[in-house]
This record gives sequence, C-alpha cells and structure tokens, in this order.
Amino acid sequence: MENEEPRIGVFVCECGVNIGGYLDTQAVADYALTLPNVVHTKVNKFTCADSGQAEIQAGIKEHNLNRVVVASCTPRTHEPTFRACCKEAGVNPYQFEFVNIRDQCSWIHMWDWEGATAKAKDLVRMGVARSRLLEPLDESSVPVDQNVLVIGAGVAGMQAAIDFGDMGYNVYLVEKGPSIGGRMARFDKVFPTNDCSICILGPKMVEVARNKNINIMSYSEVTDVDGFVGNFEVTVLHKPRYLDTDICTGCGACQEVCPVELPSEFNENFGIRKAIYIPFPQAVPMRAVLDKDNCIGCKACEKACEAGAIRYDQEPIYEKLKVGVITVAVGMDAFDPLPHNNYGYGLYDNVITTMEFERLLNAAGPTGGHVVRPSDAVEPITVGFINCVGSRDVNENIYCSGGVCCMFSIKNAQLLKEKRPETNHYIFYMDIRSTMRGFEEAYNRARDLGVKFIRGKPVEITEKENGNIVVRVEDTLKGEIVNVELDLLVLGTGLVPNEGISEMGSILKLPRSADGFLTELHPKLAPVDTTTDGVFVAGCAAGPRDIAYATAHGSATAGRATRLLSVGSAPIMGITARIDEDKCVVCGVCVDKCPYGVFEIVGTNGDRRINVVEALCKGCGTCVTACPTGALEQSHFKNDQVLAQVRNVFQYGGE
Amino acid sequence: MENEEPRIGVFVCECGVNIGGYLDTQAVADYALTLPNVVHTKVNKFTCADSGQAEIQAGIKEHNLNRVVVASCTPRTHEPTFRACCKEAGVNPYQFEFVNIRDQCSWIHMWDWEGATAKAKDLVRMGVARSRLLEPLDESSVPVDQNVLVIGAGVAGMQAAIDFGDMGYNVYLVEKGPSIGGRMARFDKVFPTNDCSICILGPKMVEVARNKNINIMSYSEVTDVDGFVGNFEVTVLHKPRYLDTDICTGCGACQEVCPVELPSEFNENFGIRKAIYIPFPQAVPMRAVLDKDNCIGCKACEKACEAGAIRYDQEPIYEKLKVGVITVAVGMDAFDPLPHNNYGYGLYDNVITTMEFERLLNAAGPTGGHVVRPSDAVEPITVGFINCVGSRDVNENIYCSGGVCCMFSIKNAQLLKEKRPETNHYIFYMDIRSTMRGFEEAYNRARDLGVKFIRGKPVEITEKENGNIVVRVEDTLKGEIVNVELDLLVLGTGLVPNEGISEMGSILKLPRSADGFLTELHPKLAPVDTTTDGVFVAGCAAGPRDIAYATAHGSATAGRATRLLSVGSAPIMGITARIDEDKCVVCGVCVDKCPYGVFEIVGTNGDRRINVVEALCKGCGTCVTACPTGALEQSHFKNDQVLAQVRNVFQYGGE
Amino acid sequence: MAEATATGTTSEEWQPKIVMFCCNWCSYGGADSAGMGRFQQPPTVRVIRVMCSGRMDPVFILNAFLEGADGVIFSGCHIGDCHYVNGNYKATIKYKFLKAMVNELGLEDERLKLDWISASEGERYANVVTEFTEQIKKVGPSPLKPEGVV
Amino acid sequence: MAEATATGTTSEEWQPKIVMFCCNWCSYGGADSAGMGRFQQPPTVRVIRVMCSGRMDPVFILNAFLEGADGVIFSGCHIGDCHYVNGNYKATIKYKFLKAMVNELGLEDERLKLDWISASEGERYANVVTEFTEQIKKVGPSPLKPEGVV
Repeated sequence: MENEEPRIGVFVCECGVNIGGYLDTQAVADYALTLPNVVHTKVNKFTCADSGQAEIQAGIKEHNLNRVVVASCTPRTHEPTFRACCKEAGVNPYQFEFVNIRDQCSWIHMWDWEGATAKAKDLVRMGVARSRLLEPLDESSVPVDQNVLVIGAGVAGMQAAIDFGDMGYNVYLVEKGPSIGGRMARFDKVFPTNDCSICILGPKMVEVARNKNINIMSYSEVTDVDGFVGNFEVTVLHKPRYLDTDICTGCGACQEVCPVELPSEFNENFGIRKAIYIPFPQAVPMRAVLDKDNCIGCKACEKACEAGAIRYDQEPIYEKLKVGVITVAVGMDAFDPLPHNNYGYGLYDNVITTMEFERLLNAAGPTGGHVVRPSDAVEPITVGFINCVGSRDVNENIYCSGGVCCMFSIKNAQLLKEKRPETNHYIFYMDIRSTMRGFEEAYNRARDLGVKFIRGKPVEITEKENGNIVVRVEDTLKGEIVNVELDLLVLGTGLVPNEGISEMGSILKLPRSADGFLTELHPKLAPVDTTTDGVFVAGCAAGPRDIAYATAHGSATAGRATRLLSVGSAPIMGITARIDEDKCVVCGVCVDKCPYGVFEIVGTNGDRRINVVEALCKGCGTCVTACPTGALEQSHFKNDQVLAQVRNVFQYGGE
Repeated sequence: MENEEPRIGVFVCECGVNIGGYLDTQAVADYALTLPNVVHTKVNKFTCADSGQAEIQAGIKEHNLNRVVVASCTPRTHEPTFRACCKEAGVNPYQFEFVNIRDQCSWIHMWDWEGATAKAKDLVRMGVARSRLLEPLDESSVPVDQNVLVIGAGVAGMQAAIDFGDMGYNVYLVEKGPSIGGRMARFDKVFPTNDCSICILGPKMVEVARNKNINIMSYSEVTDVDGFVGNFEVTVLHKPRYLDTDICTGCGACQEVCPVELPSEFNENFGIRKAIYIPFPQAVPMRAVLDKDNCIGCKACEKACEAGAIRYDQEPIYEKLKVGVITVAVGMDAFDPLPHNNYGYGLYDNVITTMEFERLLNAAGPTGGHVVRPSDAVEPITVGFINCVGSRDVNENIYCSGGVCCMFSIKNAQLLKEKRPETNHYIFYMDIRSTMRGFEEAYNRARDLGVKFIRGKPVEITEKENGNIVVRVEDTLKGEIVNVELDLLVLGTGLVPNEGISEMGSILKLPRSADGFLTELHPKLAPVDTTTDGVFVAGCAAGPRDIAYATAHGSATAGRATRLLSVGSAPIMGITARIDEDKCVVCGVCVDKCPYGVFEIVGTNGDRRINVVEALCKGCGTCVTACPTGALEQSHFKNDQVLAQVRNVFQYGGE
Repeated sequence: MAEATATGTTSEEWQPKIVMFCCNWCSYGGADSAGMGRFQQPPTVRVIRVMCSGRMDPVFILNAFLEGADGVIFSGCHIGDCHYVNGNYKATIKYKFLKAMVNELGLEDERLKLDWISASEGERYANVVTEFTEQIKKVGPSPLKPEGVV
Repeated sequence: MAEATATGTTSEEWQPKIVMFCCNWCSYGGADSAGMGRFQQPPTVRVIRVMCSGRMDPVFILNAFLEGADGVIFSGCHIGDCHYVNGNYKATIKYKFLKAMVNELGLEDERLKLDWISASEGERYANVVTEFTEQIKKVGPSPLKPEGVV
C-alpha cells in the first residue's frame, strides 16, 4: 500500500461566501487538476457539511483515491472531521492533507481577489506536494488508568471529585490548604438567594469526606506530572502538619493552649489564629495543623493533646500516583489592592475589601457577625461599595470578573441593610452586571431596600480625622462631582488567577490566556477541555465565574473525562518520533533534548542502542532537528514531507 | 429490631451563633433529656461538621442509641448528611429525625430569646415523639437502564449526546426540528471571537451524526414520559417528513422544482424556502422535509426525485423507548417584539431583531451577507441597536438574558463596521454586561472601532417618510434628550423560555421558576440536577446563558447522569405507600387518585385485590388520605407518626 | 411549672399556638426561605412537614383542634406547581370538607386557613404567619382547648 | 504563462514571497486568529505548519532561501508558553546559528526573522506579516532566487 501510486483528490470549499466570495475557488480546483497525481477535484459549497463529506466519500470511491486534500478553513478545528470522513471511506487518515485557504487566505485578503486566488493555488500546490509523500500511519491507543486526579478542592474540584467518585472511580483530591472547601467556605452568604454559604457547602464537604472513592489529600501539592493521557505519573507533596492525622481528633485543645497569636487567613486577617489551629469550624478533614514557621517550640500543645498526636519531627512526604485523567480546579484569588493602595486601601483603616466584609458579616467570623469599622470598632451607619476594583481597569486587569463583584456588593449592601435598617448604602459602579439567573431580581431588591447606586468611578478617596472616608466621584448620571462621606468603604475586588496558576500551567503544559487564567481548548465548544489530552479544567482556573457555573464546570470535566475512563483506552497520535537504527550512532543528543524522556540508552558497549518509548512522545519533533545523523524522523512531519512544501512554495514561471 | 425499646439521642446544633446566638441550646438539650426514651443529649458547635458527626456516632456507640434526633437547620439540605452518618454507625437512616430550629426558629425570632427557646423545645418534643414511632426501612434500589434520552439537539443537547455516546451508552437524541444544531446554527458569528458560527458548529454536528452510539431522531417530539429514575418509558412522535429518509440523498432536486414559496424560518422569514426543502446547507441529517400544510399536491417533487423517496401518505409514528436517564435541553426562544410592537417592530419596516440581523449578515443568508434594510433593500449607513428588548423590563420580563443580548449588539455592530467602515453604529443600553471571558475585550474593540454607546432606554421610535427610523432617547450620561436618525434599527431581543417548555415541564414533572425557565435542584450547588431523580437539565432550558456555558452544561449532565448509569442502580426512597390487604375492600379509590399508576386492581371476583407497584410510587401520600378503610399507609409518614407530632405540639401545664 | 413560658414571648400578651402543615417541596421550603431572608415573625407556629398537601388528612387537623390548637394552616405548592402533579388540587377538596367540620365543632371560620406558598416566597410566608397570628389573637383562645394545655 | 500573477496582487508593484514556519499551537493559531479577526495583510506569506518551533530544521530555512524565498519568518509560542515545555527555547539556539548562515550566503540580515506569536495575537500576526513584507520590499528580491522563479 505504501508503494501505491498516489491518486489524489482535491476538494475546494466555498464555505458559503467565506471563501467563495473572496477568491476564485473554481480556478483553484481547475489548477489543482493540473498538478501531478491529482485525479479528481471538486468545489463544495460547505465541505464540512454532511453533503460535502458525502462528496468526498463519493470522490474516493469513484476515483479510487488514496489521498485526499481539502482546501478550506483550518486543521485546528476541522482536521478530525475530515480524517474521520476519509477513514470511513477507506483512506488512511494520515493521508489526508489540510490546506488553509480561509482563515489564512480569503479572510485576510478580502480586497485582493487575484492575490488571494494566486496564494490559494500556491497553498494547494504545496499541500498536494506534501500529500504525495504522506505515509499511512496506524492509529494506536493506550490504556487509560482508572484513577483520577483532581487538583484543588474548591467547589468546582469537589463537584468533580463527587461525580467521579459516585461513578466508582478512585479519586485523589489534592488541596494545598489544610481543609477542602475553597473560597466559598469563607463567604458569608451567596447571591442571589442569600443562602448561608457554609450551610450549603458543609454538606457537600461532608459528602466528599464520606465518599469511599475519594482520597482527600489536604495540605498537599502536585509538584510534578509526567506521562500522557491515560498514563499520568503524578508527584504529590504532603506538607507536614506536624501531627498524626490518624490520631488527632480535631478537638482543638492544642489551639486553646498555644500562646502564639497570628492573623487568621480564614478570616482575612481579621481576628487571630494560633500557631497550631483548626482551619475553621466546618473544616474537612477536621484536623489541626501546626504552622512551624511561627511555632516557638514551647510544646504546650503536645502537653494539651490527650491523644498524643503532635509530631514535631514530621517530614514532607512525596508520593507518586498513577492516574488516567486530571481535572484542574485551582481556582482564583481576590485582587489585592495593597501593592497599589487602590482607593486608599492600606493607607486608611476604614477601607476594606469585599472578602474582609464577608468575614465581618459572618456570624462565625471574628466579630460574631457585627460589621464594625477597623479604626474604632464602631458599627458603621453609612457604607460605600466600589465595584470593579482591579477589574475593567487598564492599569490592573482589563477583563470583567464575570459580574461576580457587582453581585457581591449588591448582596452585602442588602444584607447589612436588612440586618440594620438604620444603615445607608452607596454602590459606586460603571455598569451593574447582574446577568445570571435571579441576579437582576436581587439587584431590584437592593434598590427597593433603598441601596443607592451611583454611576461613576471614584476619582479620589480621602480620610477625615474621625476615620471617615470621603469618596469623590463624578456621578455620571447627574453630570456632577459629588463627595460622599462614609463610615466604611468596601472595595469590590475582582477575581485574579490563583497565585499558583503559573506553576500549575507549567507542570501540566497548559497555556494561559492574556487574562492570566488557563486556556480552554475552544472558548465556545470545548470549554473544559485543554490542549493536553486527558487534562480538563474547571471553575475559576479558566476565568472568573460564579458558584453555579463553577459547579457545572466541575461536573462537566467529569462528563468529558469519563469518555476516556469508561472506554478504557485513548487514541494516541501517529506523529511520533521513530528511529533508524542503522543510522543512529547512539550519541545521546536526543536523550537530552526530549523533555518527555522518550529516549533511553540501553545495552552496553557494542550493544548500546536508543530505545524509543513511543507512548511518551508528544510529537514536537525537536529531537529530529537535533539528531546529527538523520537517524530520527517524525512521522507525518518527515524532512522530505516538509521540504516538499518548502519547494512548492515556488515554481518556475514557465512550469 | 422493630420492637426494641427506643433509645433516643438528641443533638442540638449551635450552628456557630446562627442558632446559639438566638436561643438557649443548652436549655433545649437539657429539656430533651427529660423526655421519654431520650437517653443522651449533646450540644454541638456545628453538628454537620466532621466533628459534629463524630459526636453523633460516638453518642450512638456509647449510649447504644437506636434513634437519633438532630435539631439544627433544615432537612431539605442536611437530611441526607445525617442519615448517612447514622447509617454508618448502625442506626437505620429512617430512624433519624430532623428538627428545624434554625431556618424555622432562631433565624425568624431573632429578637425573642425566650419565645425562640420555648418554640425550639416544643419542636424537639414533637420530633422526639415522632422519632419514638419511626420504623426502620430498607433502602432499596432499582436497576438503571443503560439507554439515554437527550431532548433537544441544540449545542447543549448535542454536547450531552456526544459525551454519553463516547462513553459507550446508547443515546436517543430527540429534536423537534428537521435538523440538529439548534439556535447556534442560525447565528452568523459568535462572540467574543467572531468565529463563524456554523463553521465551528458544523464539525460538532457531524461528530454527532458519526457517533455510532447516537440515534438522531430529528423532526420528532417526546410526547410522554412514564416511570421513574433508571426506568423511564418514553413515547416519541416521529412526525412525517413525507419521504423515505433512507432513500433521500438530500440532493435538493425536490426543492428546485417545488413551486410553493414560503418564508424561510431558518432565515428568520427573510428569504424563502419551498414547501419541500432542505432545512439549511449544513443540516444533519441532510434530508428534505415536506411541509404538508403548504403543499399544493402538484407532485413536481415526486417527479424530480431520482431516488424515488417521496411518500405523500406517510403517517406519524409513535415509538416507545426505555431509558435510564434523561437530559432536557430544549433551549430558548428569542423574545418576540411583534405582539406589543416594541420599539415599532411590526409597524416600521426598518426595525428588525438581532436574529434577523444575524441572517442578513450571514454570507449564506438570504442576502448573501449584505445587510440591507427591508423597506428598500439599501445597505444602511447608520445603524442603531437597542439592548434589553423584552428583558429587564417590568412590562415584559424582569430578568436579564445573561448578557447575551449586549454581546450580540456589540458583535454585530463591530462586524458590520469592519465589513463596511463607512457605516456608523449606535448602541442604546442601560448597562453593558460583557461579563464572561473575552467579552470586555470585545466591548473595548467595538468602542475602539468607533461604535457609539448611548446610555438610555429609548422613549419613542418614529418612522420618517424615507423609511428612516428616529430614536428619541434620554442620553442619561449627558442628561439630555437626543434624537438619533437611523437607516436601520436592530432590537437586541432577550431570551425567553422555549414555547414548548411548559408542556415539557408537565411531561417530566419539572417545576418552572418565576422567569418561566425550568428550575434546577439547587441554584448554586446542583445546577443541572432537577427535583425529578434521573432527569437533568442543560443549557437555556434552565435560564439564559451563552454557548460556552450551555456546552459545559451539556457535559455536566453527562457527568451527573453517568453516576447512575455507571453504577447501574439507583436508590429509591423508602417512603412509599404500602397496603394492608386485610383492611382493603378493593374499592379502587387509590387507583384513581394516584397520578403515577402505582395501584392496579388484579384478579377477578373473590380474588380481586390491589397490586402496588412500589417502584412507581413517589411518596406523596395522597392515596393514604383518600383510602376510606385505612388500608393504605405511607411508610415514614404513617398516621400515628404524624399524629404524634400533632399531639406533642401541646402539653399540659404541669407535665 | 418550669414550662410556663413555653408558649409565650417576652411580652405578657396572650400568644396563640398554631399548627401548620407544610408540603416538603414548596411551603416547607418557603418557611426555610423566610429564615434565610431573616423575615421575623411571631413564634406562634409549629410546622409539621408532610411530602404533599395531598397527604393532609382531615384527622390531623381535627386532632390539632382537639388537642388545643388555636388555629391551623395548611399549605402546599401553588396550583399547577405540585411536585406530585395535582396533590394540592386534591387538598382543596379536603379543605372544603374541613371548613364545614370546623363550623360543626363550634369553631370560628378564621381558625382554619389554606394558603399556597412556594419555596421562594419567604417573605410572603412570614406575612402569612404574622397576619394569621393577628387574626387568631382577635378571635382569642380556642374554646376546644383542654384545660391546662400550653 | 497562466500563472503570471501567481505571486502578485492587482497592483504592479513587486510583491515578495515569504515562507513562514508556524508552530501548531501558538503561531498557526495566531494566523487563524488574524483571519477570524479579518486583519487584512498582503498575500505575500506561505505558511508551513510544524508542531513546534523546536522542529525548525535549519535545512528547511536554507532550502527556502535556495528555492527563491525573499524572506523567511519562523515563529512559535512565547518563551515560557511552549506546548512542549521548551521547544521554542531550543529554536532560539538554531536561530543564532541560522543568522550566521544567512550572512554567509550573502543575504541581508533582515531576510530572516524570528517572532513569538500566541494563538490569541491575530492582530499582531497581521502586523508582523505587514511589517516584514514592507521590510523585504525595501531590501528587494533575494539575490539567491533562481532565474524564472515566481
């Protein structure tokens, strides 16, 4: 079959007028028919449609084609479609060649009919030349390990873990913090229903804990991921809690006696925690954790611990896991206004953030649910909220945080107003973005309650001697500058990528977008897939979104990943590196160049040779370029295949 | 075990200060200990937390409890948690009783410590009385059929079908229209990337068609659903296409010759289709459909059809399917401004909707991608877009359509401006809601391109003699009334529930919310589950959302439903109706009262008796109330169990 | 008499004792929503949960009056929204029957109330409770209340 | 000579022919994004897709010049964003070597360009193409171009 004379069919897509309107598709098809080995050409209205594909398959049968070239949009979206179409009709999918004459031709030369047509001909000639040299490749597959890794145990990660666990798959749920629950555990209430956040999250946390298939690995971090779809090798660092979690009962006696007082992260640094502490009352697992950096070594906790759980000499443990699929749900952080002192934050006591407000409002928070201002612990009467702090701001982040900050301000103003009707509330906004279900209704409720909305971006924040904050803002609806004196100012801080996202992106080889969040495979139609097969992304790791959306995302990764788990095997690309042992001198350059460990030198002395672990190869081809003897070739991107394209960019005038 | 002397433990939750701050939990616990059969009480800080549950389990062991009462929040969220906790420690989950002293006590009597405490004691007494009479029930399960029904083949339904199909489950994908693809097939481009909509959707449609596990049932409707989780019996109506779809090749010869011209629904009634027609060029399946209502019976198509596929005498076919789980993805409609002539729509030619604009802009649309105004087919220079038409409007719909209409206007203004730089564009808005990933950036691009944004809700629309439209609007940022003369006005119509949603809700027993869309089980934490076990909801059926969100939703239903499919069985409630045959006189009242067909009279004459199909029973108890002889009882809600509560509302003063 | 204040509040005014039956899906949810929304109301009501308003057995209501209830409310999903197709419609038939019974027992009409409350109507739930409490206060303690009952 | 206009545009001005190698994940995506964004650019570039900029064999580039390219761009993901860990970093090493080779062939420095373009940078892609085309127009047709080549 490899030595068969190429019989190439070229199909030129009009894509409606997307291509047909800007270049001469029929001329391109006619030209293609003049090229060597091309035995059939056809112009299709929409090659990707059922009808277009039927035309390809009819062409294959009628003209006994063994190679197909489609000139249409882009292989990035449509190559799988046409490969499958070819395969069905008996043409090896790797003997299909894609020529991009839409995205990279008709759409970018819209005012140059002749130039675009000429370029399309060149591109088709290049594609046909390459097609001629394409070899059939086997589509192989690899087994898919039935264990699952979920990174991050916020609401998206927990949901994914529950779904995987309920299906019967063994799940490793790795959380860097000492408890699962994520950001949502810290909110007081959730919009638009004003449900108590921990009250609805608590049962889900317990559901995770009770699920026999979920291994919660809290206070742990994924430090390395090797391997490939179905066969990931994961290294997890279990950070020492300095106590035996099998013995600790979470009774809290240790934290009672610990003399070291530190700001409580869970309470946004309002209130204190000890050097040894239970993360929060509903923590899962309900275990203490010792903050060794701040421990003074007094051993009071050891004496107080009746169970004898304290282990001062505990060491970090690195554990290796094997998993088939991965859900990444590392979440987000709130924008930090401290470095730039946005709106006086960090300069004036009575400017706080939304998250700080949440903890003050929370009955289990540091003030028992009394919102007080930091300067004098007095309950404020007039409270202001500035939206879009760190969002929609060319100096910080351009993007909108999904409408989440708008809703936080609306909810919090409403809650405080309901709790203390004598209070007054101002929300300073650019646009109110109450988009999702029930949000607009919540916005209306806040208005009805008397929350005042001032459209304008504050230009100046000053502090008075009594600690009051004055917001100077152009009320853009009234067209006048107003000064609003507040007892307390709350900054509606936006959502930013989690501080660990860059490292996580590197570990998993996932690209990040301009906004800093991880990139989905397709922004509309593959929203939880990634460019790395077998790795899925859920929740705010892929951009700001609210709880309902993040939860659905978690389930969506379970839905997508289970396709691989349930079939038990995953197809792998045929474009891997192959070695010609006759040419190889076992110099070992490839061993160093390959980031995936595909190559290993085996044998000794005269028997030394390079062993290629094809399943590890991701098909970048870097090794081929490095190989000094030409012993390595990348299937489907062989030197002569690429060179055929290079040479066919050009032609002699008289040809 | 049933005759065991009750040994009841009562656990009173402080829920932080949520309960403990408003009533005397210790007094309630102390009081509980005075009640008959109560052998143990304890106040927990957070009963639902790991630690609280450990305390329950310790109490069960230490005090050999066989019944547990928890006084805390609400069974609606936490009953499953505590039932599971009891079960783990050896107490039958149906011998657990929930007393609601937070949502229905401490939170609603926040200023009445004594009243709330007294009420809590009453409620605990009632709960303990009921607990004493609770009987252990078996948790049974039913097998889950491995077939899947997906209703609606828009982008959410297609995604669900692909995920289920890839996992290996057999999927029935029922679509009422003649092609899959949904609304997205009609869009020109999708925001924020301005990808060609059908270009990215086409491959997904083909993927659905090619998936061996998906049975596409287009031009079909679900007319009835019986049964219960794991065992749904579905009736599907296959509407006649009046042709043999096995023979039809979709060549289109029929529509060429058909003399009847009708407005094209696919093109929003711009342009025409024939009485027999191919739905659109990328339709899947690529088959014609005959619109019998408008057919004049000339038989031209029959003569033109070389394959001989036309069947004028085709009848509707009702098919029965058995499935285990259901995804409902019936989508949405665009708001129709015609009935109320919103903004002059229907009165003035040059007022059109977003969807109409999409088709005009589309290269494969009725005008070949030339946006022209309806009155004179002239390409407009000045175009206006009004956002929130039918949304955020007390006279129409209160809710926001998810920011989708904002983005449509922004995208369309941008696209036309890029296509014809000589055009001017005005967007009239209240708030610009560009919330999701890349949306704000698209908004900025439109501004940079020179699209003008006027903040204000137009108050009057008039038509000039030349067909131009004048929008009178208060520019709220300038504080002045302006009149903007436009060549064309586009109404950014909101999203409304699909016209069939009411019937679908009834068929599946799914409640709808105030906005008319289907209600999720929980708005934050169970966004694709419903109150009907085994039925899941995806996409715009559960409220307006964009394509990425709808796609993720589709996968999420696959994730959630596969929990049932993969385990192969679903738990069913123990609270079903049971019959005492000694008391039953076979009067048949229950047969009529039950909406689920649980009861059937079997046998004849002296052998007549009622057969109870327990798996069909959903546990409402209505039959029990209707039974004249007291032969029927509802497990867990038996008369004496409820009466025990009634009687224990009261006590004698000296008791 | 340690439980002397069991029915009362901090005020000395007489507080009625009201039994309320709620269906699990709508009205019980409405009661919870009242809590989530912190809609304050007098502590006069004791809720008993059943799965559906169709389960509302006349015997429950009559028993409540005989035991000492000053008023009884029963509540389910709005007509058309029943989780069990039409159990609430069936409840309306019982209600007519019960109204007649209440009169025969010599009780005032106002002591029995049927009201549909959805799970999202927390505020309305609180209003129903508050208004019904006021109404019962006006008609006074039930004449059927056994002596010594609190 | 039916293909007389194959390299050209409607204008009479000389149009260079540029070969551009793009990695599959970033730069090829950037070229597509330019299309999706309709960022217009001269039709001077012929893109050849490889999986990674690390696959950029010097032989490809030298061949392109020997066949008649007036300019060559090679492009991959921004440093740090490589889909294959660090293939783009390895490409920079090749680039240094190639720069020297280009000079030895007697070609101007400006004819070879390395640029990182991400998949989202459609506009920048168009700018790179437009600017490089202008640059090549200034230095003129490649002296290595075989006679008769278009």
